[in-house]
Parts: sequence; C-alpha cells; structure tokens
Amino acid sequence: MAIIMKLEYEKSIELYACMQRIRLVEEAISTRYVEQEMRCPVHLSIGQEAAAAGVCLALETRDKVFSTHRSHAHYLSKGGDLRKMLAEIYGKATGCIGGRGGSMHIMDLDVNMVASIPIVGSCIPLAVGSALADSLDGRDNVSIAYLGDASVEEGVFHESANFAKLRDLPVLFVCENNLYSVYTQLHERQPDRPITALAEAHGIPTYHCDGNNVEEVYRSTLNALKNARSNKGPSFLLLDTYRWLEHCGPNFDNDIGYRTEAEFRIWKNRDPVILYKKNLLKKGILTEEDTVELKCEIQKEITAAFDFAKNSPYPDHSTAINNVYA
Amino acid sequence: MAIIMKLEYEKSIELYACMQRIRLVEEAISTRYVEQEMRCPVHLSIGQEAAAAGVCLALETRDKVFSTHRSHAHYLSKGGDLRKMLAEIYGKATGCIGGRGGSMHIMDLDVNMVASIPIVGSCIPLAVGSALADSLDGRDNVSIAYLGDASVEEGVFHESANFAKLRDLPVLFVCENNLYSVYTQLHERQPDRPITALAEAHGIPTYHCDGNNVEEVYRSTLNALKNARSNKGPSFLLLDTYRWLEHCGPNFDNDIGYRTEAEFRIWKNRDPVILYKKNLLKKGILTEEDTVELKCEIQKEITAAFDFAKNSPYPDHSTAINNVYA
Amino acid sequence: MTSDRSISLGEAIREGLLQASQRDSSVIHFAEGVDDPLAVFGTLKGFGDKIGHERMIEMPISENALTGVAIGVALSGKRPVISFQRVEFAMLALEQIANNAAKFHYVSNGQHNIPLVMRLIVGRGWGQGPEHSQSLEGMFAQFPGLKVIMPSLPEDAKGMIIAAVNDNNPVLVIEHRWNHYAVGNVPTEYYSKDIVGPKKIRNGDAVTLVATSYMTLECLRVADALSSVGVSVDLFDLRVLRPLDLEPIVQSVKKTGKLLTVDTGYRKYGIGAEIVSSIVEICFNFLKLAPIRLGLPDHPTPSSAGLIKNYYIDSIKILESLNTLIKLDRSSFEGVKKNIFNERKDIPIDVPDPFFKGPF
Amino acid sequence: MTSDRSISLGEAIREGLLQASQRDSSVIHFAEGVDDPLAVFGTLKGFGDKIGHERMIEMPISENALTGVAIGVALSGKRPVISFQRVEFAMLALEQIANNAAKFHYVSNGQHNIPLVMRLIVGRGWGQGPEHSQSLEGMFAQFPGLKVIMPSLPEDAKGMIIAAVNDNNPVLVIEHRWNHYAVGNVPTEYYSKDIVGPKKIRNGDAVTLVATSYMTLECLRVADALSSVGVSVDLFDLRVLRPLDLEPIVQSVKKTGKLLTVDTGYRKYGIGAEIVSSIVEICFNFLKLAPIRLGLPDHPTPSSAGLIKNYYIDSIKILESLNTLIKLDRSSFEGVKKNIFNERKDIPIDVPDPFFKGPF
Ligand SMILES: Cc1ncc(C[n+]2csc(CCOP(=O)(O)OP(=O)(O)O)c2C)c(N)n1
Ligand SMILES: Cc1ncc(C[n+]2csc(CCOP(=O)(O)OP(=O)(O)O)c2C)c(N)n1
Ligand SMILES: [Mg+2]
Ligand SMILES: [Mg+2]
Repeated sequence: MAIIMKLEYEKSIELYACMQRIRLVEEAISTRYVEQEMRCPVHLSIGQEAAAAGVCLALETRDKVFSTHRSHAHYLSKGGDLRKMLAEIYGKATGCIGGRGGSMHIMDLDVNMVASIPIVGSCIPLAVGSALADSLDGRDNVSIAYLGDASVEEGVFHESANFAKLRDLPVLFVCENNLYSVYTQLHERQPDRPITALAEAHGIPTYHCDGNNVEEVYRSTLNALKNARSNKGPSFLLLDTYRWLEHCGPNFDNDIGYRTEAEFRIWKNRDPVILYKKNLLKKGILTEEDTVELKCEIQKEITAAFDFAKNSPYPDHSTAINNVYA
Repeated sequence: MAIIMKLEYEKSIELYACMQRIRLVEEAISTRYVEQEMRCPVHLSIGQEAAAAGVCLALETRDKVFSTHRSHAHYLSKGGDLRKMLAEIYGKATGCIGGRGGSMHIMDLDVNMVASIPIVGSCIPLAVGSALADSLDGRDNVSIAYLGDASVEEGVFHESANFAKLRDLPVLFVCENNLYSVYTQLHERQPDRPITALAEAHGIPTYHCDGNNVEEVYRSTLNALKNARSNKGPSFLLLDTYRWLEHCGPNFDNDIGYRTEAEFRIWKNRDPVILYKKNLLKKGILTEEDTVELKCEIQKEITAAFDFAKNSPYPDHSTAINNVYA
Repeated sequence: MTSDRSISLGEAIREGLLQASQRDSSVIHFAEGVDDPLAVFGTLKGFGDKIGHERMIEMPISENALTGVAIGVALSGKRPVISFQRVEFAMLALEQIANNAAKFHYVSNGQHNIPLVMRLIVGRGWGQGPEHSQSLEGMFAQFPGLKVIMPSLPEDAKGMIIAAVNDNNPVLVIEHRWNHYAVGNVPTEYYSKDIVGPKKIRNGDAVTLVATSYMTLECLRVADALSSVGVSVDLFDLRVLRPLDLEPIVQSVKKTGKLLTVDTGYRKYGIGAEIVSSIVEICFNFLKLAPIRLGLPDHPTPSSAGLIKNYYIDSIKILESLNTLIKLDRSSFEGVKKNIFNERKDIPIDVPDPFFKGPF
Repeated sequence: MTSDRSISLGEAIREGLLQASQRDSSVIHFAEGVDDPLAVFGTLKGFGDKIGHERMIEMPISENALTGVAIGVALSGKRPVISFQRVEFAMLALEQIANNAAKFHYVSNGQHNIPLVMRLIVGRGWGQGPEHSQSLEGMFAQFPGLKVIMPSLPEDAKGMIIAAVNDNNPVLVIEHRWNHYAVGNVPTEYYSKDIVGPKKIRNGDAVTLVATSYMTLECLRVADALSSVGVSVDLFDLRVLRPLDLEPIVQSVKKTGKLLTVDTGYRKYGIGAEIVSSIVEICFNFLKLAPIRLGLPDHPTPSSAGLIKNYYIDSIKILESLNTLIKLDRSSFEGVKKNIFNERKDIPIDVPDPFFKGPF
C-alpha cells in the first residue's frame, strides 16, 4: 500500500512547524485559561498534533474538513487563522463565527474548515454529504471526517460508512484513537477487535498508523487521497495517539485515577513534536537554532493573536437574534 | 462449527408441521384479506417459513423472541396461539394485545414473544437488554433479535452488536436476508461485501445458512444457543431466503417491476416447505397421507381460529384510554 | 393564475416538486424507495426518467446518517429534498434535524445555508396503530431555525412545496396522508406560494376557527354546513407553524371575540396551546368566551377500528365545540349536524373521506 | 420528617438514588462514565463500591441502543436508571424513548411495564453554546406514556427521584445543572415524594406565579423580595410536566385573577403555552388581566458571554413582567429591583448564583 517517497525538505519543515505551532497554541490556551477570560469549554489537542498536521498538510485547500469538539489542531493545520480561532474562544465579534459557537464549533469557510460539531459522530454524515455533492458534480475534492475512538460506537458512523462505500464517495474517515472517551478506556466501551475491522466490514480500505509519527500519517493520507480522487471511494485511517491533558479543560488530570502515570509517561516519551524534531535534526533538515527561531516566531504570532482576541469587542447582545433564518 | 447430529424423528415432523402451519395460515390471511375485515397492514412470511421454524423450534419456551413488522411466522413458531394472533389482526378484544397493535405489534408473554416492533431495527437493543438482565441474574435464557436485511443499515444494529459483544451477552441476532427492503434490492442499499462481515467486525461469530433449509437453520441455531448458554456471548445467523408476496399486503406483485419473474421462480423452486416435505418423504419419515392429514388438521384449526377472531367482540372504545400509565 | 384543472394534493405535490426539480438542477431527491415503482405514494413518480436517475438518491434504511448526508449536500450548494414515508422515521434523525439543520445558519453566523426540504408524512387509518400514525409537528415546531409547514389544500401544497425547495432554510413539510386525497383546482404552471402566515379560507363573523393540516378539511365541512343556516365563520388554515405569524388570527378574533383551534396532533402541549395563549395575550379584552382547543386525546393511537371510534376529531365534534361558542338554536344545530352526518354517512372510520373535493 | 441538614440538590439526587439502589437490588445504573472519577457531576459518586460495580453499566457512546437496552432490562424486571450528562444526547434516542418506552405498557395492553428512569441534564453557562444547553422538556412532555419531572428544590429532588425509581412507568427526570448547586434542608432518611402536581412554595394573593426548574429559584428570589414591600404571591414549582395536574393552579388563579408562567425553555410552543391556555379555558371569568408567559427568545443559545447578556430570564425580568400585573408604586418597584440587583451583584452572567440556599 505505502508509496515509497522521500518527503521534500519544505514539507518536512512544514509538518514540524505545524505541530510546533499547535503545541504552543494549546499550551498558551492552557496557561491563560485560569484568567477566566476564555469562557467556554476547551478540548485541547496536546499530544495529538501529528494526527492533525499529517492529515491536513496532505490536503489541498479545496478539500473539506469536518471536525469534532476537539478541533483546534485540525483548524490550525488546515490553514486556519489563529486570531479568528482565539477570538472565537474568547467569545468575540472577530471570532471565526462571531462568538456564536466558541471552541466546540470552530469553522471557517475561507480554509474549508466546514464544520466542527460537539455532538459525538454528528459531523460524520455531513462529510459524506459533502463528498456526495462533489461526486455528483464531478469535482475531485475530498472530504475529511475527523472522529474520535468513541465515534465508532455511534450508529451514525456505520450508517455513514455504508453509504459512503455504497457510492464510493471521496471521503476520508480519520479516527484519532487516543484510547479514551472522557475518563473511560477503550476496552470498557468496545470489545477486543481492531477498530479498522469496523470500516473493513463495510468494504472500506483502512490504514493503521502510528498516529504520533507525522510522516507516516502524512504518507497514508496521500495514499487515501489518491484513492479518493480517482473515484475509488472512501478510506479509513486509524491513528493511535494520546491526549496529554484532561478531556475538557486546561489541566493535567492523571491524579484523578482513570489512567496511570506510567501509561501517560510512555506516551509522553512518544511526543510527536519531539520525535519529529529529533528526526529532522538527525537528518540535518533542521538545526537546533532553526527550532529555537521557529518557536520564537510562533510565540510572537501567539502573543499578537491573544492580544487581538482580548482587545476585540464582544458582539452586541442585540445581534444574538440575527441569522436564525437565511 | 456444525455439530453432526441426526435429527430426531419427532423434531423433523415438528419442523415440517410448523412450516406447513405458517404457510397455510399466511395463505388464509392472504385469501381473506379482500374481505376487508382485517383492517391493518399485514407483512406476510410466505417463502420465509424455514427461518422462523428452524430458529424458534431450537429454542426453549423461556428463551425470548423480539421481532419486527414481519412477525406472524415467528410468533407461530414460538408456540403462539393462532386464535390470539388472528383476533389481534382483526382488531378484536381477544387479540393477544386486545387489538391495540394489530399485525405489526404481535406480542404474547405466555410464550415469551416479548415484542414485535414495526420500526426497523428498534427491537434489536431490546433483545440485548433482555439478555443483559439474564446475564446479570445468571439465568441461561437466550434472547433472539429477528432482523431483516435492511436492519443492518440502521446504526442501532451496530450499537447493539458492539455492546452485546463487549459484555458477551446471550443474544442471537437472526438476519433474514430476503434481498429486499420494500421494493429496493440489497445492492442498491449496501456495498458488495458479506452481511456476516458486519457482525464479525464486532467480534461476533456468525453462521451463514441456506435460510430455506430448515434443518440447516435449526442446527446452526442449536450451535449458537450452546455458545450463548455457556457465556460465550452473542452469535449472528444470516439466513438467505425470499419473500413471495408483496412487501405489505396479501398479493403477488412481480408485475410492478421491481423484481423479475425469473428471480421469483428460482426462489419458488426452493420452497422451504416443499423441499423439506420431499426430504422427509424420501427418508420415510413422512408419507403422502401423513402430509394430507396434517394439512387437514391445520386447516381445521385455521377455520376455527378465523371463526373465533371474526366472532370476537371489538374492544369497547371507552377502553382506548386505559393503560397509558401502569 | 387560476385554473379549472382539478388534481389531488398528492398530485399537486408531485407536480410542484417535479417543476422545481426541472428548473433547478441542484435539486436532488432522497428517499427510501426514491425511484421504486410506488415512488413515495406516487409523489415522486417518474422523476428519474424526467430529471435523471442520478438525481434520485436511494437511501439505505439509515435515517439519521442520510439526513446528515442531505444536510451535507445542502452545505455544498445542492437543494436536497428528503421524503420520509412516515414522520416517525424522522425521530431517528432528530439530532441532525434539530442541531445541524436548524442551527447551522445561526451558529456559522450566517456563513452556511441549509436549503433542505424534509417531507414527513403522517399516517392515519387502516389500523396503522401507535407507531405509524403520530402527528409530531408540535415537536418540530419547537426548534428555531426550522421552518415547519403543513399544507392542506392542493393549490397551496404545490406553491408551498416549490417555495420550500427554493427556500434557503431547512423546511419540514408535514403532509397528512389523508390530505393527499383531497382534490382541488391547481394551476398547471410553475408558481410559488410564500411560506408565511395562515390562510383565511372562509370569511365570517360568528367565530374564528383555526385548523392545521387534515383538520382544515374537517373544519371546511363544518363551515360550509353552517352557512346553510346563515352562520359564517372565519376559517384559517394555519399552514405555517414556524415561523409563526398570528396577526391575521388576531385581527379575526378582535372581530369575532371567539376562537376555536383544531389540531391534527395531541391537544396537550399541542399547536393549539401556543395559538390560544398568544391570542389571549393580545386579544384578552376582545374575547367574549374562553377559547377552545381540540386535539387528540392523551393516549397513543390504537390499531383496532373498534378502539379508534372516538379518537380522531371530526366535523361533528368540531360542530359541537363550536356550538358552545355560537349557541345555535336546537333545530339549526340538529339540521347542520344531520347534513354533516349525511355527507360522511357509512364510510368506515378508518378510510379517507371522498368528500374533500375542491374548489375549496 | 424534617431536617436541618443542608445539602445541595445534586447531593440530594445522589443520596436518593443511592438509598433507592441499596433498598432494591433490581436497580441498575447506566451512563457514559457511570463509574468514572467524576461520576455524572458527582451524582453517582461511590455507587460502585456501595452497591456493586456489576450494577454500574458503562455505556458505550451509543445513546440510541443503550436506551433500548435499558428498556429491554426494564421489560425483564430490572429498574434501570440511565443518566445523560446533557439532555441533547437523548435526541439520538428519541425513537426508543417515544415509541418503546412511552408506548409499551399501552400497546401491550398492560402486559409490559417499563420502570425506567432517564436523567437528562440541562446545561447552562460558561459558553456551553447551542448544542449543550437546550431545554427540551417541551418536546418530551408531548408523549403520553412518559412521566416528565423537573425537580427544583433539594428536598423534592431526593423524594421524587426515589419515587421515579419505584415508579412502574418511564420517568424522565430533567435536571437543570444550576439547580444542582441549590442548597436546602434534606432529610437523611429514605422517603418518597409522589410524582403528582405542582407544589406551592410561597403563599399569597397578588398573583399566581408558575415556574419550572431553575426558573423556580429565580421566582423565589422575586417572591421574597416582594414580601419586603408587603406583596405576597402564590408561587408554584410545576415539578411534574406529565401527567399534568393544574388543579392547584386553577384554585390559585380563581383567587388572584392573575397568572405569570416562567419557562426554562423556549417561550414559543413551550410549557407555559399549555398552562396558560388550560387556565384560560377553566378560569376565563376569574382572570383580571391577560396571563403572561416568559421563556427563552426564539433563537439558539450562543456561546459568547457577550451574546447571552439578555438571553435568559432572570429575577429582574420576572419582576418587570410581574409588575405589569400587580402595578407597584414606583418607589416600591425600584426598591425591590434594587434588592434583587444587590443579591446577584457582580456575579458573571454565565456562572451559577450562590444565592440559592434554602431553606426554601
Ligand atoms: C452524542 C454525544 N454523546 C456524548 C457526548 C459527550 N462527549 C463529549 S466528548 C466525548 C468523548 C468522545 O471521545 P472520542 O470520540 O474518543 O474523542 P476524544 O475526546 O477522545 O478526542 C463525549 C462522550 C457528546 N458530546 N455527544
Ligand atoms: C426506521 C424505519 N424506517 C423505515 C421503515 C419503513 N419500512 C417498513 S418495513 C421496511 C423494510 C425493511 O426491510 P427488511 O428489514 O429487509 O425486512 P423485510 O420487510 O424484508 O422482512 C421499511 C423500510 C420503518 N418501518 N422504520
Ligand atoms: Mg478518544
Ligand atoms: Mg428484507
């Protein structure tokens, strides 16, 4: 299946920079959350950067992303505007949807981040519908449905997979398996069988990657996209990864007892950002100074974006009634 | 998988008699439907008798059946009372649920026909719940969820299968694949992959039988039941079969053009009742006279049951408000 | 735009949908059996041959996902029309309907439009029973962002279904199966009827009568029977449950001082409750008597013809309630009642009434 | 049965559920995270250790099937309690709830009972936004066969949740997250409070005030502030939306001639519509002014703290509406308003109010 391919120099740096940016943004949110100015639930993606960057950097801008409650990394990877994202989390008029949805609804048509939906599984059929429209009109866009490991427990995943395969639609199901739904482990929710078997049962080809290896994710995505663009239908990507922080909120929560410190450490040692940094340093694609400089630049962007968000006005409450009907 | 086993003489006759009884009952309903006294939709099982008899005659009375809109054959096979069934279809007070549900809701706790539900897929989790209760309390009953080939398109099937396997519950999913959902063929609704793959994906063992071969169905059911009773969890039975009459109503409908006469004829030649009759005649278990006599007896029962249903009173409309709350 | 061609409401819906589909190639149809020989009670009959079978999307029996898929194509510039043979099946899709369809335009701050039509057919009669004959409009009407309409008369039905297809919002079209049989004059050409407000279909001053869906037909019978004894009523077909415009009803009640509402669905927590309480709020000082609501009694629909004898609201019941407001003299009342009885006569309770032939 | 022990409504729910579960071994619990460290906002905390982990059934994220499974165990003699962290998730299970749970007893002609408790938690505040803070009680209340309750006060909550567990019908318990924080006296022993009728929690003659759920607390504040200027009101906590018993409210309106309802959910097509139209029907001649309904405006809940500024009903809005019925003199009105303002003062709009400490 895998295409043998040497990544271009620029792409490698792009992948790294994207992950680093996500990491620093999420850390900044985590740090500043205590100020109580981001007044909405946040589901952070620290630890899962490769799943976002590896998939989205393989996409064209015209490809469409549908995401979940945990969407920051997807948006940033899809080329999203950090200022609009932070402003949205701050509930400001300058947010990507004017403060209407907050962190759980990040969407921005400028970069074809079509929707983020906080109801588990609810975005999946939307991606399939988007793929159906493209298929009917003969456009070779691909639609991406991000899902968590819990989403495959929702019937709507199966209904969507059945239909996507029935019509061989250009859709890519990306399952980030971080082993947990909130505080519940995978084995308490699903029997012991591979998650990929679920997609295969519908006749959908699957890829199972180390979700913390950004190049592996990137390559598998390219394969799946090729398939989709040549009318060979949907694919399913299973990415094994891990969320470092609590399910919802800015803190670590290993102390509350639903997972072990040991498990956490294993995954922390497989930090997707550091792993890839080491890789690129070894290959000589990056130097230590490059990485420091990059971090600096990103930090500058982040500081400016937070300033933008904080200084932006709240939407006027009299506008809350607008846009109920088109 | 298959246990090698010689069916007892009596069981063979029972299987045959059960199928013959279903056939004659459904034919009688079909014939008398024009009188417009059975004033509810009926979904008849002619052609699918083996799937009902083969499964239900393998059950104990304490095992529980959950069925669909097409439930007559299941009820009769589970030991149901023909008079109560016909009276229900006639909307009479003597019906198994006093006329409240009609043909689409046949249920009777006396024989553990726990429910028939006309919403596709809706009965499946009920069977799983029943199995959970038995499992929690350590009873070795098995719960049977009957489903049509369309039911596996409903998300609730997958959600139920996932949970049943997660807890290894004593439930048997019986899928009667008659190739159609109303007037739509299987291949217009599902991609080209085996239906059994869907259950296997959840880790559930499957049996795929000639659904018109009653002994094969019976034997596979016994295997699955053994599994369930020894806490090894759910099984999935796929039974290939065919409905002869229209989806809903008393008539043949090959003329309307959704299926070919040729296809129909192939299946008619695989009539489960005749096939088994020939088999038993050949083996000398039955004689032609036996079959004639059996038919006679059944016809007598049917005539009496129709008389009973027709002569029974309607429930008084003032009782329609009763039993909203327990 | 008049016509003396008479067709049934079912045919009118079909004609409207077909013309809309022919004019706009972005219209695509979803249904279980979308292109099958019966084509959703005939309402999609022949569409595949006329607009291309590729625009007829067969739905697997997956109501939740396929509603989501339809929303997804709507997000992408198509105009999907999804037809459910029974409104009950849409219960499985409620999450998609009430969250994604209803709120996308709002949440996206106006970026997304969802030009989706969902046809939800209400069953009745012939022993359909508790899970195939519910009226769930009261439930759907609760969600801002949805439009919810219930066309009752053939001419409206054609024009409103065309408007629904052209609307940039999700429009739920709740069609009562018995309305499908009602026959009336329907123009042959393409036309659109705005999705706004109730429609006054009889004019009078004795009382204000507001009905939804099939109940409009039963009320029409009463209104016309009453006219024989010189009593005239303002009869409104509510048509649009959301957005709800009660202004014409307010005007009427200010004139009549009396209000009777007749729901297709349950009386309790039904559409009539919203109408009555809104009208009372605005017209308190004009009301001469307490408004009356009619609707289904508070239990599921049984299957047996014996049990449903008294279940549905019919013209007789409407007349009786109306009479507590208008107090006819005994002989007029009995005369009107007899007229109504004679019209339905011995048609069984569980089959549609052939009476309802327009022009309305 | 009195007590001077003060606990929160959340704790009261937990205590009631735990005592009920300990007395009856057929009670089993379903939830997503049923036995996790947070245990459904603490309401199931420690249950596994106390009643056996095997009675705590972890739900995969499969709301539709698992609701069906719970109905299936209920059919089989268990008493399942299923807890949803947000009422929205139950939308996915509507078919099971509205068909199987609500109608089984009816359709089976009384053979089946469904002793099921579904806890549905309503979110609010902290930017929850459009899909995590809906009040869907108006929807569920439409289905005969369901019981729908909304306990508001700690003592009631404990007794009613115990009654719900013992009830042989499906009972939906809609808990507003902000009610969870309300503190009041709750007896320590096991007791049951019948699932019937509204509860009068303040006694007066100026006006009849009927509230649901969290709005009861906002109304309480108004009622108590009014008493400082010598105005007393009949305040009812509706508590039971289905079956609906309005008799005590009828009696009150016959006395006061004035009615204000305050919904947690949307005003349009909401609970208040049923109350107002029923009361008008019965009390038409006693009403001095048109009844008023309050409820949420007709749009989804935005996330931004800026946008929700005027969205929810609060004590000030209630006071203002009430004043159109009771017409206080200017200085009394301003005084009461100031009292209320001072109580909430600078607590941000999107966090619960610590004011609500009983005894109520
Ligand atoms: C239908 C539905 N059920 C439950 C929830 C509550 N919920 C929010 S996020 C979440 C966990 C989902 O886990 P997963 O899909 O693995 O994504 P992750 O949070 O691990 O990224 C749950 C259960 C929800 N939002 N929607
Ligand atoms: C949720 C739902 N969707 C649609 C229907 C309409 N319907 C009734 S029977 C049926 C066909 C089901 O096909 P299958 O499960 O294969 O059973 P069969 O009729 O072939 O026995 C359909 C679609 C329904 N009853 N419920
Ligand atoms: Mg996860
Ligand atoms: Mg079939």
